[in-house]
Amino acid sequence: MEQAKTKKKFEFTSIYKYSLFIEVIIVFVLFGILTGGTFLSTRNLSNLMMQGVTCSIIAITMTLVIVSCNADLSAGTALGCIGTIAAVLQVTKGWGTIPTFLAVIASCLFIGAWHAYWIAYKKLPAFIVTLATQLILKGVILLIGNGAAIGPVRDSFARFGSAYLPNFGKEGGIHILSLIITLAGCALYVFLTVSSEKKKIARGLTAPNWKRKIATMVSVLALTFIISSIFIFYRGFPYAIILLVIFTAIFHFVVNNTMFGRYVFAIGGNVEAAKLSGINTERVVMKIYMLHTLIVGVASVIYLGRVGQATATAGTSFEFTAITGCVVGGTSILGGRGNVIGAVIGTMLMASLDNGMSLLNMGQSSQYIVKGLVLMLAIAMDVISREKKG
Amino acid sequence: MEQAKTKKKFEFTSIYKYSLFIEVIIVFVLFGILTGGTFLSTRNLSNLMMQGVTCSIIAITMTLVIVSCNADLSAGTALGCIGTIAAVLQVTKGWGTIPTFLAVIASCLFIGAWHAYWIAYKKLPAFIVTLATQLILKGVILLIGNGAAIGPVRDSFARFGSAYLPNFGKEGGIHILSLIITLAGCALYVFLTVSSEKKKIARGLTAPNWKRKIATMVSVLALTFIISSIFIFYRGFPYAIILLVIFTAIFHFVVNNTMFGRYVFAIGGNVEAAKLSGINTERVVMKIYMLHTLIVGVASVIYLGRVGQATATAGTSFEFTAITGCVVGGTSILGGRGNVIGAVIGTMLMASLDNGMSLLNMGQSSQYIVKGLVLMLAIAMDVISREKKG
Amino acid sequence: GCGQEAAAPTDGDSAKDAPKTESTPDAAENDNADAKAGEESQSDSIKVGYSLKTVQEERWQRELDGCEAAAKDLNVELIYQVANGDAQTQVSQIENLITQGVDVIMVTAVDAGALTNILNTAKEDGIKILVYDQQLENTYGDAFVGYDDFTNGTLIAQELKNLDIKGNVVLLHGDKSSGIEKIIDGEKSILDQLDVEIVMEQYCQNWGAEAALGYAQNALAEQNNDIAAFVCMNDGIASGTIQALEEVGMDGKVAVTGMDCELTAVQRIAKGTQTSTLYKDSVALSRAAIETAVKLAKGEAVTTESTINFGVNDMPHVIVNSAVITKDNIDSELIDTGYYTKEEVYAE
Amino acid sequence: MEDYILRMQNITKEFPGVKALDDVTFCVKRGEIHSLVGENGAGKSTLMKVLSGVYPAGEYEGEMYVNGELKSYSCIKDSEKAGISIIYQELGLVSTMTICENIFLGNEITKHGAIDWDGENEKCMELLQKVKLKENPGTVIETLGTGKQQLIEIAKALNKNVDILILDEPTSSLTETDSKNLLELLRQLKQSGITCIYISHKLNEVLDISDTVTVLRDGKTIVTKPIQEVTESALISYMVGRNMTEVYPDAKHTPKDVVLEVKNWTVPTKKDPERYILDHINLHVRKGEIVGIAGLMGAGRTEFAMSLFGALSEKPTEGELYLNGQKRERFKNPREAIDTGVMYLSEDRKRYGLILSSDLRTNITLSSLNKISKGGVINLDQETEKVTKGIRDLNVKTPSILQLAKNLSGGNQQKVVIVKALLTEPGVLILDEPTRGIDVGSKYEIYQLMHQLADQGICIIMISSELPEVIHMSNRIYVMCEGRITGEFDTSEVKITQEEILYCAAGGKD
Ligand SMILES: Nc1ncnc2c1ncn2[C@@H]1O[C@H](COP(=O)(O)OP(=O)(O)OP(=O)(O)O)[C@@H](O)[C@H]1O
Ligand SMILES: Nc1ncnc2c1ncn2[C@@H]1O[C@H](COP(=O)(O)OP(=O)(O)OP(=O)(O)O)[C@@H](O)[C@H]1O
Ligand SMILES: [Mg+2]
Ligand SMILES: [Mg+2]
Repeated sequence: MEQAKTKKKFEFTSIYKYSLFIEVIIVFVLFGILTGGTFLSTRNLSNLMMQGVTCSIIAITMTLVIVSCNADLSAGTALGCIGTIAAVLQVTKGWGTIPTFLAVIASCLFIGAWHAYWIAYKKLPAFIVTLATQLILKGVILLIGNGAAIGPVRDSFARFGSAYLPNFGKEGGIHILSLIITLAGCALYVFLTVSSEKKKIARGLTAPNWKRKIATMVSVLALTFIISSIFIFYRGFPYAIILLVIFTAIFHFVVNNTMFGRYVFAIGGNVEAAKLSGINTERVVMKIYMLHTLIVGVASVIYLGRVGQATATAGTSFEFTAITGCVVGGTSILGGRGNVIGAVIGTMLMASLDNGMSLLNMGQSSQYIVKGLVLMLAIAMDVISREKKG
Repeated sequence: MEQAKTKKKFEFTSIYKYSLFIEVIIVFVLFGILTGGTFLSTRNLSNLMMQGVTCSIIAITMTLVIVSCNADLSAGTALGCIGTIAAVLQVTKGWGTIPTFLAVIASCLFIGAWHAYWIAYKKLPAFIVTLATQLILKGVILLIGNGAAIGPVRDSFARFGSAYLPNFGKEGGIHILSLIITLAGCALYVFLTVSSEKKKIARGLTAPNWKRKIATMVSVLALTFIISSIFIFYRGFPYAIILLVIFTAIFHFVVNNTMFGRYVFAIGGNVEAAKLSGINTERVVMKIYMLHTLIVGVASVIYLGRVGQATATAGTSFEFTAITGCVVGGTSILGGRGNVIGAVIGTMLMASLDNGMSLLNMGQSSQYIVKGLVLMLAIAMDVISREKKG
Repeated sequence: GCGQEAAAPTDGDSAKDAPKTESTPDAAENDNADAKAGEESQSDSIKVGYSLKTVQEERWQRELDGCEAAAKDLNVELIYQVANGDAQTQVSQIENLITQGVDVIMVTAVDAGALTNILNTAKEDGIKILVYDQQLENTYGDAFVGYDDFTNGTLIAQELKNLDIKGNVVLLHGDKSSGIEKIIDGEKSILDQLDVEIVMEQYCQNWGAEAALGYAQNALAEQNNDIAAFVCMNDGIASGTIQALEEVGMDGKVAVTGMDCELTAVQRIAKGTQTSTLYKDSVALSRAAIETAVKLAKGEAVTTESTINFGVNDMPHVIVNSAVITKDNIDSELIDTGYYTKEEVYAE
Repeated sequence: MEDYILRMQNITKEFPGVKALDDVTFCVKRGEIHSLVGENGAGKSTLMKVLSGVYPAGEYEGEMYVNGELKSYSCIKDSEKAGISIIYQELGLVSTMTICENIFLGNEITKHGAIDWDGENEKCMELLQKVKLKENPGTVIETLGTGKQQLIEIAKALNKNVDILILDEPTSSLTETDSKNLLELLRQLKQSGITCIYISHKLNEVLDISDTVTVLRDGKTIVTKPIQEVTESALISYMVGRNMTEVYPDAKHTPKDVVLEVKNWTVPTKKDPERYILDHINLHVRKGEIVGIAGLMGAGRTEFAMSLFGALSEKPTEGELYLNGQKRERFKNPREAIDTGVMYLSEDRKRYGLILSSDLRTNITLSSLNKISKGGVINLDQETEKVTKGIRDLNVKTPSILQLAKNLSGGNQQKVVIVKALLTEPGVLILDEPTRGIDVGSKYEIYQLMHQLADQGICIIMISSELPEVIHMSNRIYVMCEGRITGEFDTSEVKITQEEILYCAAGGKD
């Protein structure tokens, strides 16, 4: 019986994971064929990742927000507002890069605290509070930016959004530093996995099943290499992607291995139970919003670097892209369930759609319709795969 | 003890009701003073109501959607799409008004059925399904309308959005027909209330407390007269407002007095329990979406009449205005609680804000900020008043 | 084309001076003193309501500033409303302008087709309607002040002809729904004469730089950098495009056109990364608009050489010229006229 | 003076319109098992919530001394720090999380700031063993039945560093065997020096395990006595405020024709059609009889009832249904069942029985709206009338029919659900654990009601884990084990013993 249970769990997990992968594969193969390979060129894939990076970063912490049964409709506007503040400071006021960063952090914390105060402590519905913030921030953007495009920001600032890792010695189109980083990352992964597994076996928590474990590891490594090679064979890792990977890893860890992460899920699953378990739910929700706005700040800096200037409409509806990505990636809109990596992949999937359809030079109306249908498909597959579980 | 409860209950109810009224009164008095009376002119109030009418109508059934723990992000785009279809049929294809209406109803039913199928029967999350529909409908609008404005629609069609009740004999600026309708409505109200109260007392369900009952009735009548006089002294009731009032009344009744209404709330409160109580939850959710899209269709016809032709951006983000209105009017975004009249008043309140601020010619940024803050205030008052309840 | 001729009566050298002059054809009739005196007594009561679509782009903020300045000069009371890109809001706001008793409504439409009824209502109330810059569809108006969209389209593309561009061209437009078809027609009318192939044509959401950046990247990837020119419908879109070009080290090597003459765009032209932009003299435009509004309010005839029709009636078209700005004429067109200062444009 | 680990003095706590605690004094000696009994709504849970800091200082009046120190908690963590750990009456688990995560929620084992998964898993298995639950720590809570969830709650409480362990009706959803295990566990804990406060409506358990007992009635302390000085009947009379001679009312039924019969009712699992949730079940009920279904936790009794009612997501592949001797199609959904006169009352009233956020009136008529409506329009007067009558008949303690369901005490909620079921005018009434968490007084009322209904010709199927209840109340008893019927007894002929039933419940093997 115990055995059966474990098996069940495993099967479910894999089917569930597959659903997202299947979608990704379908989309990639289809676009690959339709664009005659252009879509799958390292160059385009690198572009694609950069096109999706801003929203993917927002999706990381949006996952936490949604999992905890909250919402953030202000993320996109906050991105625009923070970007405008940064641009005004840099361009109009001539501040240096470091002070500008500090100002960005300060603004993030301020917005985060504002949300935390009303949502966590005053218990106002997150949906409405963040909608109100969206309006207020739109006003602030117009107030300080006066509707004009403000730019360009300095190179030292723009780097995060547009530059690539420096390279020492490019051998036959291979970006050495990126390769080294990839290898180091893989080695770390293998080491951590093996040692934790060994420990588990030593404690008698799992039966030794190295075959399966190794199969999993090999596929993870293969995937990592495929994705990394996109960059290694093109121009190396962009800083933005490195930030995305780092934050995804951090938050994946936080979600799965820290008390904070667990509390987030507990609050989303059953607030009352969480409270009765002695969790200071207010403080956890506060932390969620603080972290979230900081990550939005990071996205803002990347966006600003990428686009080069701040405009009044920057970031409009990014929150929707991020929320969509989260849900496509397996986060339940009703809270309590979700995962960071899925959210990032989901957001990237939606970015691939945009990218592929524009490569095909599809008309406006078909683009909307296809995107809507794919969204339906993604969510349907997710639901079906989840049903299989029970 | 029983007595104490009832009293408390009454107090709570009034505080709760007050919170929305207090907001309305604050807004009206403030704008009245600031605009030197222009805001309160019958003409402006009539305009205001017409400005808010489309979204208010959507808010009526949006309440049901939200109460049942669902969502509709496609309402605005659906409005636009239905409008475009109607306009194309009328203008490009030269259909008559009646066939066009039938086509509108058919499209509504189709969209409603599409939502019902995925949300009610296939159990996909409403948030994502309607978001996907939004995208698809945007595509459809561009497909059939090609991004151009299509119009003007015939007068017989446009009447619902722009015309006023005909009048026979306007006496000194008084619209007789409207006056008669108002009086008839009031009489009906008094009759129904008194007779139901009498019946209750006869059955011993309530202690006779005519004083309070009469006080309530007088205030309701007074309010009705104030609102009606806006129209009576201007150009009479617009058809659109009549439709709004009729639908509000119908759905208020449906929510409070029919099985369907009960079921909607039960599903929002606890789906599992609702199912075991013998409620066919799928069918109820289906009905909700069917009714909702029909109402969106009504709003679409009104909008089309008001604007005169269909355009590609028509309806954009109306769903947000409607959702906001619902929440301001006391509907819980988490489902299970809400009321139709509140939603309509809430939506009108938000429309008053726009109207008042534009009369004051306020700057753009201040308008955003004020609107955001008022939204916060409204929701805060609602939450506080609810907390008072204990 | 015709735009330049229309402005000709004002000044001899239209190509050069158009931007800095008040280009209402009738402006020459009244000498300044007369106009001032006449208006001071009468325009006391003139109230112009301006409903514009957005101020989230630099250009419209400038238009608004220009109108306010002109209104102050002419002693007209100007009240304005911004619709934030929402057609329904615009309808409401125009209603509110009517409520406030304006004599003339000046309107820059969010959506070319959404104002039919409300402007009819305004007309019935005896209010004059001045359509400002953005053309309408199936709608009544008393006068149109603005550029000629088709001409603007041709001007944007003209620069490619001047540079004798051959090969692949990418067209990046603004939002599909905002009545930009005439501009596109203009662009294509010139492109048809060239030896080019349009390899991509996309509409950028919100006229946004980010969307443009993505499309440009995709176009470059798809064509293997073999693109000769990007025809961008405004400077925001151009900025995104140039960002994509920078990424592949091709900035300055590919022609990129723009429109609206934003400061950052002019800086890029000075730097050589952007090829051209369209200088639409907001001062002239807004001044012409206010002057025409005053005429309408007073019931004077607005006489122009050309008329325009939005599907309901012919109305006078007060055309204001736009000028192509390239590296060569920044100084003469922009700095000398005081539109931008040298420091602003050439700041590092 | 005696060594009191806890002294609560003059505690008064009011909810809007309800005085839940009225000047209560409650003292617990160190190292004892102290039982707290009283009718539904007497204020037991409320008192414990005051003690554990759910209602922080300021929301109640009175003083509280733990280890002689005056305490005023501002949150739950404070009371945990003082060594107080509580298992709440309502399940306090996060259903989307795993067993392990739930057990350590709020008390994670960490290593360098990160959660020590292995450590937690290891400890979790230990705890699960302690409460004799065979489940994988990684199992998600929502896939478990209520009984197992209760055990997990206990494991969760044991994990904390406790001086005073409070158990608010821990055995209400446990079967006899599991209850016994739990009581054994409590004795062990007592040995190790932990003080227990034990709330239960099962008086035999109370008499069995406690050292001292305190009775609450209507928010007031009635008596505190050493267990040796009280008898069951004395306890009952303290609780209900009058003398009650017996726990089970006497009644004789004369069953008539068979009303409902199922044959070969078989439901396979979704994943594996070879494995059965319900395995060829044969069962019948006669008009006017009470049929009991006994069994251990997870025997599939609830699943059978749900399946019959058309509410189980797994559909039967086989099985005939006969109503009044006529074969008919299986119910496709609850509506069909209800319309045909078969009503099911869930064991989990909060999750499946009530709309907690709605008022009583709405809840009560939810299943029977078609009876008081014309053309879909509800006759509100008739509704109010029916509801008021139902509430009066079953003696539901509530200030008004507009009270929200969540504000009632557990027992009263159960009565509300029963009223709701009766309004559908059922011919067959399936009661799943109808007396779970209900005080003796109310139980007696419910039993009486069952007899009355049976006399009126209603067939009653009672699923219950309380063997005495099954034995006393039923005319016939079916025993289930692992989805099969493993025994059938007729109580009218011979006296059935608990052992006989248990033997079948364990599969007839032990
Ligand atoms: N949150 C609340 N709001 C209003 N009234 C409440 C609330 N919680 C409890 N009550 C009321 O307080 C009284 C005591 O309830 P409590 O839950 O303490 O009873 P109990 O003795 O635990 O009953 P049971 O045996 O049924 O669990 C009841 O009348 C109940 O209705
Ligand atoms: N929602 C569910 N998902 C998966 N398994 C479940 C679910 N509900 C119950 N089970 C399992 O099905 C089996 C039968 O449970 P069921 O609730 O029918 O038993 P029961 O005899 O009524 O016991 P109880 O006394 O707990 O009510 C148990 O092993 C239980 O763990
Ligand atoms: Mg209790
Ligand atoms: Mg059960």
